[in-house]
Amino acid sequence: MLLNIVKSTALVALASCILNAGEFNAQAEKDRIALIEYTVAKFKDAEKNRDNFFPYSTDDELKNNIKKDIKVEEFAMGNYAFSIQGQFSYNEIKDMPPYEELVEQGEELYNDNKAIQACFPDTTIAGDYPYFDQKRNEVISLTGAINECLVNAGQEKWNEKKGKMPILQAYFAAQSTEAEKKVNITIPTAEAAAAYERGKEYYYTQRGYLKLSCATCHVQGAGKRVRNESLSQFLGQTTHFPVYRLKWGKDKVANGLGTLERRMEGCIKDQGQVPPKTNSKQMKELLYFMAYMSNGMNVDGPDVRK
Amino acid sequence: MAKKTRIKAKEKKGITTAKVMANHAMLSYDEAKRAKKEVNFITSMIAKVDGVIVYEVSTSQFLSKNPFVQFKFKGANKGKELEFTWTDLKGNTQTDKKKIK
Amino acid sequence: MKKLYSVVATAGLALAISGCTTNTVSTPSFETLDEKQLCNVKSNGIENVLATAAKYNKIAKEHGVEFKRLGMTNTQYIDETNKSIKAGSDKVVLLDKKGKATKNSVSVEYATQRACKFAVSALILEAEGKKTWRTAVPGDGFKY
Amino acid sequence: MNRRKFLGLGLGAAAVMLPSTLSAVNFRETKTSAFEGPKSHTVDEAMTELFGTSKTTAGKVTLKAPDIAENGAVVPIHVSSKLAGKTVAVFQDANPESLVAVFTVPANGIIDYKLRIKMAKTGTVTAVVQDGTTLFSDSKMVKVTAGGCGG
Repeated sequence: MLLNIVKSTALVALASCILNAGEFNAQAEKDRIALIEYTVAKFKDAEKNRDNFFPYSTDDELKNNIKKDIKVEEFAMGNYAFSIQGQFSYNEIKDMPPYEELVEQGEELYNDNKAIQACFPDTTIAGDYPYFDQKRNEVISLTGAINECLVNAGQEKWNEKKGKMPILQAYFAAQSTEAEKKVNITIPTAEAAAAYERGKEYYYTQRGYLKLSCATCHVQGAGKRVRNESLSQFLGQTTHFPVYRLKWGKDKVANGLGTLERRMEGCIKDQGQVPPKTNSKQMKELLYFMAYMSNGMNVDGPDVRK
Repeated sequence: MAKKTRIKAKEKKGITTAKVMANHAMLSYDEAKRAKKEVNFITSMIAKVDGVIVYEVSTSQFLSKNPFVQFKFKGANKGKELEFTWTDLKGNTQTDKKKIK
Repeated sequence: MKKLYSVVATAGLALAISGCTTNTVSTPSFETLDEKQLCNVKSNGIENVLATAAKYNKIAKEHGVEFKRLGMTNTQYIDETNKSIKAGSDKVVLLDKKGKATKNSVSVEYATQRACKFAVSALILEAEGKKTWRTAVPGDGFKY
Repeated sequence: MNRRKFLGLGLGAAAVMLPSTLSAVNFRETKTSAFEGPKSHTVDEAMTELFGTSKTTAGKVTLKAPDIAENGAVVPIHVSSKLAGKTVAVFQDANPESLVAVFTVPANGIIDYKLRIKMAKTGTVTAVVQDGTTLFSDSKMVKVTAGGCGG
């Protein structure tokens, strides 16, 4: 029975393989384009598309707070892309964002650490992570790579969520943004494609006691409200990390900055589930899939969020 | 404590726009009580060009932490130095300078 | 060479698509678990239900699908309930995200039932998810 | 009430220490009661302490603030006006004391001020420009909520 299933799926898979002539990212490209099409269609005209996409939103919200005709590139702004109210605050805060001094601190960290310099001679690499390491057959995240570099040089690992880690990453992100780098995730092998698929399954699978998937809120739910919170859309969700959250910065400014992993952990907890470990295979594959969905968009980190 | 005040000042068509972010915890009475720290916040900010006051404000405990202010004034040229001073409740003051671009 | 690649790709994709990992081979049985029956404290007794909770939560944890509610993992739920029973208390004090006791508490019976429900439904949800996740993917099962 | 008294005293002591040469008009010294103390709680009271009246005329001042604050700890405010007023003040009613800042407009100054303020809860922000003996004002309600799913 099981063998039959494997056989038939293999056949289906084979068929798609022939169609795509051995391009390992073929399925991922299809997914990415479908996500863009969906997101653009959804936000084309919220008022008009109400029945389809926003059945529970109020008239006032649709008319006055959800922008129309949003460009693909703008979706990197998270919910500020469509939220007119949010955009005002965002622009004001971006005028002189609280993370600027942290980027400078990140530059100092970089300049003071020979090991990091040797591991990352190019500082404009924020858009290239996570990548699939063909030799090791696994996804390598920027956070993981930095810690591995430190350990190899006989130094202590850094906290994967806050502190030095996002501060150094903020420097990389700022350098990448300045160099006008784009998100550039590749899927070089079949194993990489499988890792991508596992990440995708994680994103779309309902989990936790609330039975929510990541997609419930950020694909189907994007643009809707949870109480007073606008849900951000999946497209462009990873382009701007590390991120400075006003919520995190409440006690200490340096603490306001967090890695993508820190944000993910919070979000998965909100689903009512124990989140996977920051540097686990599951987390890295999830990030790998998510980053691929933002492929081709500008790296625009660090950024500021609620 | 002695972290620098971040200043950006740009002149365009005779009007200088200055954006300033001071480095201060701005602990209000309530916040200080909660954090079991001493209350302290910036009580006044002054900006000068060539010794002439171009910005002056008396402030309260309700400015955000690391307060940001932006102001505009006439009559300064590019290359002049903007001098920004804050004073807090405990009497600490800090002055930073930046050339107008 | 290219052919070889595509064979590897096929295998990889097939694995991914059918989700045919060791995990899934053992999961189908969980889908048919009867949560209501298993977690019924009145008919099974608190001790048994708590044992059921521990048994399935262990698997849920291994599968990375353990539930967590308001800062408290299901493991903590089970541990705290056990502690309360040992101490002869009829209340389970809820913990905050740092593992410290909060002002809130629930009855041992309620905590037991919830821990069990959480453990069992985590596994049911996981099994169902294997079949349903594609319905949420734009360009795949999700139509709009 | 005890706390208030204590605060008032503390402020008085601190105010003496301030180097007064820095500022031409330090409102914290000259109008302490508008900032803190028994008459600083409501906008009307504080305004009266500061300007001698709480009668304002709407208009000629523009106050920009978000409808919903991203975070109560960082609420961006923008006050602008073409009036030739010499004093500008910002109030809000979401905190224990209502006066936030008093600007003295210098000779070369332009009334175009941005600042970021803290608001403990949802409230109304009011900006006032004193032009001669008239107070012009603009107000805006800002909702403050917690949380964030902004990605």
